[in-house]
Amino acid sequence: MGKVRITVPMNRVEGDLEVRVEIADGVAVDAWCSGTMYRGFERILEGRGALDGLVLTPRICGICGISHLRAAATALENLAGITPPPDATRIRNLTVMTEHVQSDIRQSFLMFAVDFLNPVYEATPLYGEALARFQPFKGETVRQVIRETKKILEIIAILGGQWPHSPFIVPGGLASQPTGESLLRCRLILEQFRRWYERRILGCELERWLEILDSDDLDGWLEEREEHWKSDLGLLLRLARQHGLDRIGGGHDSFLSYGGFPEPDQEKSKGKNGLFPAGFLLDNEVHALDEKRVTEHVAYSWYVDYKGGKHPGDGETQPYATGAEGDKYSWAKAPRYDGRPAETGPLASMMVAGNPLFQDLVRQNGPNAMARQLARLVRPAYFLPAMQRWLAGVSGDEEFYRSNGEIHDGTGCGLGEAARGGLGHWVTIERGRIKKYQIVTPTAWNASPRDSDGTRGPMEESLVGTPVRDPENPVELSHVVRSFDPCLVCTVHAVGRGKKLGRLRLSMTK
Amino acid sequence: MGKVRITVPMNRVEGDLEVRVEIADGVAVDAWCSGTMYRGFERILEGRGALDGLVLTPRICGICGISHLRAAATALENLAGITPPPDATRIRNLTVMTEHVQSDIRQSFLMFAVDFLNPVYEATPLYGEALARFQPFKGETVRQVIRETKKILEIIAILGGQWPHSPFIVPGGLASQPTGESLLRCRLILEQFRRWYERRILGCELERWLEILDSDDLDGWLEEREEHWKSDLGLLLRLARQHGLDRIGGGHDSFLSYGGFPEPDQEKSKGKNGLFPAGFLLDNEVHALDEKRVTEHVAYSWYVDYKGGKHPGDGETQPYATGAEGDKYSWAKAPRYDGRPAETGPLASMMVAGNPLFQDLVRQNGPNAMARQLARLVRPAYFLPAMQRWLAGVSGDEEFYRSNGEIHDGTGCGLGEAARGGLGHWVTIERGRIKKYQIVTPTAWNASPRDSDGTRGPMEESLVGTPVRDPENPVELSHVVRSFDPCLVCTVHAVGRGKKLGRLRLSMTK
Amino acid sequence: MGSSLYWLQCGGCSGDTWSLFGSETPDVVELLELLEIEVLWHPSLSVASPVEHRRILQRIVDGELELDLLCVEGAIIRGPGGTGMFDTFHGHPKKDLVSKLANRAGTVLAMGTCASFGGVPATGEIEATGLQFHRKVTGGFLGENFRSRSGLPVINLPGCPCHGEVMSGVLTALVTGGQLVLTANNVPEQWYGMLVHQGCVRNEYHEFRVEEHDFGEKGCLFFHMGCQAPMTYGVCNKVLWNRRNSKTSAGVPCLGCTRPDFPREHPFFKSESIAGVPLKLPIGVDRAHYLAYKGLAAAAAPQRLLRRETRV
Amino acid sequence: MGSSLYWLQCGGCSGDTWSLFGSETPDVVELLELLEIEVLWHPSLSVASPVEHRRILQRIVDGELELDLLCVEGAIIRGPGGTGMFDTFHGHPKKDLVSKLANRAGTVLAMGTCASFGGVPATGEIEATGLQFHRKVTGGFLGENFRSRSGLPVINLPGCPCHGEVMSGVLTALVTGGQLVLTANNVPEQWYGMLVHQGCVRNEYHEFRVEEHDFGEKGCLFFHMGCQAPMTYGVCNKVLWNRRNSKTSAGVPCLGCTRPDFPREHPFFKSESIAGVPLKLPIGVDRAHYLAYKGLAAAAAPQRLLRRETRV
Repeated sequence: MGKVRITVPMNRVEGDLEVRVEIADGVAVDAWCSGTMYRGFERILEGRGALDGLVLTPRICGICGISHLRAAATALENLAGITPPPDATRIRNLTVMTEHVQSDIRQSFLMFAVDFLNPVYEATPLYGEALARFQPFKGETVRQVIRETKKILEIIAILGGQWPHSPFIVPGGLASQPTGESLLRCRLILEQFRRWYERRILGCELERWLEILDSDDLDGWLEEREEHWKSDLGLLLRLARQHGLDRIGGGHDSFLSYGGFPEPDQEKSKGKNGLFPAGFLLDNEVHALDEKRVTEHVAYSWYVDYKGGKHPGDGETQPYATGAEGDKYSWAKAPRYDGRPAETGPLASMMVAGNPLFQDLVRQNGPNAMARQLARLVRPAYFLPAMQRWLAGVSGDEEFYRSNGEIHDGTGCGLGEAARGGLGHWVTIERGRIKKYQIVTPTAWNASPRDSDGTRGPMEESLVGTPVRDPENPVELSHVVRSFDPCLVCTVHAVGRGKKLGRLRLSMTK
Repeated sequence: MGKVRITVPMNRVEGDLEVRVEIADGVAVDAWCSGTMYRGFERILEGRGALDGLVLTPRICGICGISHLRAAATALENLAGITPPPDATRIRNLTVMTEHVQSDIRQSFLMFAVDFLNPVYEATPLYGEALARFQPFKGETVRQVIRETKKILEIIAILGGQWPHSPFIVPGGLASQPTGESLLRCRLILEQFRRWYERRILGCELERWLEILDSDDLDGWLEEREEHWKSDLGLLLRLARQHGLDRIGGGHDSFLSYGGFPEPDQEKSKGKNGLFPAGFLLDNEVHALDEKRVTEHVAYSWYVDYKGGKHPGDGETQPYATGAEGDKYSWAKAPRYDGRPAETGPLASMMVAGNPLFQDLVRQNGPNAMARQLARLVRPAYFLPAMQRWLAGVSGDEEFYRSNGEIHDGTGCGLGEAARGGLGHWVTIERGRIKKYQIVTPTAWNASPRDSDGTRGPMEESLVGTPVRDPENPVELSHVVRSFDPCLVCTVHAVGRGKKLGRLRLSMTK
Repeated sequence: MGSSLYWLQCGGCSGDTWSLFGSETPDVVELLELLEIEVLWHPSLSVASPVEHRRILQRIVDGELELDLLCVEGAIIRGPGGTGMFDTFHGHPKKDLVSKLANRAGTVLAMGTCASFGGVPATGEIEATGLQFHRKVTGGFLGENFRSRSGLPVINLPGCPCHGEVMSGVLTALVTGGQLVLTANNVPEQWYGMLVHQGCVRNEYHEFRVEEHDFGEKGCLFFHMGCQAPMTYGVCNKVLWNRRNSKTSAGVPCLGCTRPDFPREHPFFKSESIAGVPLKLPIGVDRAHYLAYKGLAAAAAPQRLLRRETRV
Repeated sequence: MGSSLYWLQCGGCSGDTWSLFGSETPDVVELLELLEIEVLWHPSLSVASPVEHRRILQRIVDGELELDLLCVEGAIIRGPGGTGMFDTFHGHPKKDLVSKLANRAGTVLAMGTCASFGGVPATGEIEATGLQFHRKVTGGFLGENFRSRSGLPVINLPGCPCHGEVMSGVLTALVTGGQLVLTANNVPEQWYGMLVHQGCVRNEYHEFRVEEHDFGEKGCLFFHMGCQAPMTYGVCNKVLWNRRNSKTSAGVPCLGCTRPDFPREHPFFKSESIAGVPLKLPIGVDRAHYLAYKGLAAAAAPQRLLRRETRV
């Protein structure tokens, strides 16, 4: 059997992504992830007011705008040396996590689970149940997910005005002081969501879930009660195992997490890293994060070449426009940490945090599509108690904003976890205006093209070795890609100003 | 076995009602309905501004305030000779019916159905199903009813500002002009409610329900499909039959309906009476309604006696305060039509309108608790198409209000159907102020005490002859009383001003 | 944990109950679940038999069953002649039951204006009053010095009816140990710290004094139509009713229904005014300054407002 | 009956999709059911395989499958050099797909400011533009004379993102045969006929010129903080976001995101002003009158506002 190159079906991902895979003898032997849209976002920011990143960068992504908002505010705080008041930190953590939770749940059931309805599975045992729950617009889970994720977002509206896209997080804290009755309402909404998540998604209380410390525990939990077995998580696990998702979708085994949920009282928690700490995990060893080790490569990206990688603060972004792009195939750059590709996202967070269940799952099978998706779907179980704790901890008596006057000139960096993984903003202010703004998104990490060394990005690597029964309907590849929850609306690099751009010839498959 | 007198358990009725029944040999042989609260509402209105009834009379009842509001506006229009513009009539009909629909559904499942959970039924076949659906705060139907009735009330909020208690209906039309986009939103909400009502309550489309023309059809419908059988209506019917509700709760066989849903274009529909026409049904003959034939008696009410009955426009209301009240036992007066008691409410409306199904049901068994409750629960099936028609018919181009300047002196009467039956307001304006205001509520008709001739009120009469297995737990009587959906917050008569009131001694059972 | 709640309806219309049923995220059932409130009794909703109900009452009165939250809806009817027999429960004045329960309750909540200040019934002759206020005057039925077990006076949640989200918010605060800041009227300032006028969609009409003279017009309802929004505390235009709208947004003047003097004597739908200027001005403004400024504001009114070219 | 809908995402953030998911009573799924809309394609939600998807597209383009509603989210990217290759679909410029679909569509809807006027992407160098407007200028990608099958120009529903209830309302109007009144910007006046300022809970601060100078304060955001609410059409303060709130209510200045010139050049969070008076005044006011009146208004400000004694 010869080689075929196919494009993996890519509906239901946020943004514009095309994935090509080469298949030989029923197995994927190579893969290329292409960001197919270039929006030039960072360039738009240049020359604008110092605070304008708060308004503009969230417009990169409608589903994780608050992560951008917080990164933009943090970058300016980093530049200006400001620490927000503890209550502001609590509210920020809360709202960012709220956004994550809605994204995690929506991705799981509006996007990921839908692949289990692929016609190839029609004759398998769980198909009917999957259809009843996960059919777009109709399934019972889908309907509930739409209803309940909408409700939890009310927390953000109450505290920040609206969702999506309100710049209520500002350098120094929050744009306004939440009232006591707003906070009470948020507590109710959060508790209500928690109960729904426990009842419908997990099938058990969070406390029970958090007792699961390895894959045996997971098996035991699944068998323990009908509620576990029948929950949406239970069904998803059974489907994933039935279709072998725990055996596909490996990767480079290097994980990056930016953390970014600082404990509010930084004095007391000095040295500690908050929930889901930042770090880089390589060969089972966690390395402290140093943003200076982040670089971006453009060897396979449609930008004017430079050697090796450059730190985002020094990065250049000139769309390659000579008409002879050679091997270039993506509008995404290739970010690397210490020169290595790194997977980021919920599984990476769990690994860096030393979560015993996910460390065990990866120890046994390596990273895989099931573990990746499981990490996403159960992340709320780890978030929700912290969200409740922070919300309850807001005293309301203290300030939510520390004025810092005008933002002075300088350079700052804001790192934190977005729903899909580590997000970094690098900003330079000069004479009160943005001189330079660089953004490296989580999907830029995961769906990265090859780097200067020709090393594949994590998603590319994870596709290699996947058995593909039917190249016309490569559902296995789709599972793998979706397990990364790719969001390519984030490939937003900047165009060199005043550059005359020639015509690009793109050699896309089909 | 001797006679016992018991008080019928009366939770879950709106307002303050006590019903005493005399039981001999396991059968109720006499009954007394007492309104136990006197609020003196009408007296409050005297001397106030001409329009103040719009604000104050809806405060008589939190669940049917818009019926009062419309009656108050209609009375002033009647006085001033104003006809509201057609679009205003459409909106008024729509909002009044919206309120009825929420009340009908809430009463059915938050109040009426709960009696099927009485411990006496615990061993009967349908108990488990009834519990799963109708248990207060917990049952699936209860939860859905709370959710969906809240949603349909959004129609009133959109058009009138809020529910309960916004005086948006004014003499001459509406307080403001609904916008086109508000009307569109109402259409969606209405259609959404209709679908829920069809799916959950009926188990079939309205059209199918409306094909039911006699009791055979009803039996056929029930057996036709599992959806019918299993719907909330289906279950309620099965429970009602199982427990013999179709054989208890008769009455005087005289029915009163005030109609009150005029077709908007009064020129074209002249002579016609709109949906659910007004009329008085006695001995199978419908008599045209003449408000002059309405009288109120006080022989058994705690008011100073007068002879026979008086028209509300001439009525007096002086609480009887000598301490020697004899047989008096209620704060409700005894309204009579042509000197006769009359049942009012959904069943009465159906009977006066000549609805073949309900005429057949009453022909076979006489009025009964099941027919009465069925009429209430299916009334939305007759309302919803008209509501949709009227809403779609609002042109939006025409006026919603015709100014009539100040209300001049005179007397007016506003009659119309409230959720529980015919509601009448009689108002006299003198020098721009309210001189007199009399209100006869539906529950005053149904829960009326005896009149000057000693004739029982409809609910009292309906209790006589009811078998009572256990006087300690007379659930049969409770079914009968609830089938009238009594709401005694309406017993609101006026106190003579300046009268020194002595102490009342009340001879209540127990 | 978990709190017990007894809901008593006195001289009212049950509108507060139904308003609470309109609350959302959580709805009323979810609210009670989330707060782990056990409803010992609600007249419209409880399934307990009268025998059970009387046993519950007796146990509360005897101190055997702890009552955390007593919610009273409707005014306390004391007539005729102080007997309370205009409103009875099993032949006894309901007001006596109010006393007994209030003396046992952890916290007493007046749900709505009737229970708070007397409301509409207090303007009649049935000797109705609020729990601890009679209209503007402290005292009411329980007396100025009443304190519930928690040491609090009756917490007044006025409104005719009270906004459902306010009731659910205050219940949440009480159950979760939140601190209430009470005003002079014993109203929690957190929910009554803004004017109904704040957030009115007709605010530009108000600012530039573009007036409505009759129903169905567009314009500010304050100058002629008797709108009380600038003199009335309430969240109606911030926390929308039924999550959709508010009276003023629908062209209905604010009735001032959270005020202790509701219903006012002056006819509704008319402003008391002299020479076209309302006698009652927005809370806190100085009359002379206000008049001068409103004159200039009217002169500065943009054409789009004068021509009512707006969807408000 | 029933209408077909194709949702195309171009240079945008999918925020309009997620905003639509926030609509309520009905929610988005119920909306589609009630309106009997068949979603031929939505990039985030459809289950059709790429093969099917391409067949659907081909059938639309060939006129075999009737397309009633084309919803476009995001700006049309024409760069580099007019090729459109900055945004491709299966190797071809997505803009070509826009043309093809628009020419077949019964009605074309621009969901959000990017699709309407170009929005944020149009301020960059990727040659982005709106469907039929380039910022304030008519034309855009499809050209001034474009009309869809229904004879209508592109219906612009600006907002960054567009309010979910606006999208669902306009879809309802179109499907049920309602009449849209379009402004000069081809925006339906019914949903954009009021200012964001109308209904702002900070309206009294605005009226009496009680100003906010920095985040976290209470006061009007117009004078110093760059709030665009009095110059921006939108229902944000009437139809609350997520049925809860609005930016200005949460102390976040209106960004003017429904305006064709969004994002404006001047830095956000700052008002362009001379001597403390904003250069841009509320729509339609006369500068001289306005300044005179605002001076007096500030002098008439009640103490409760000056002291910020309010929960707004």
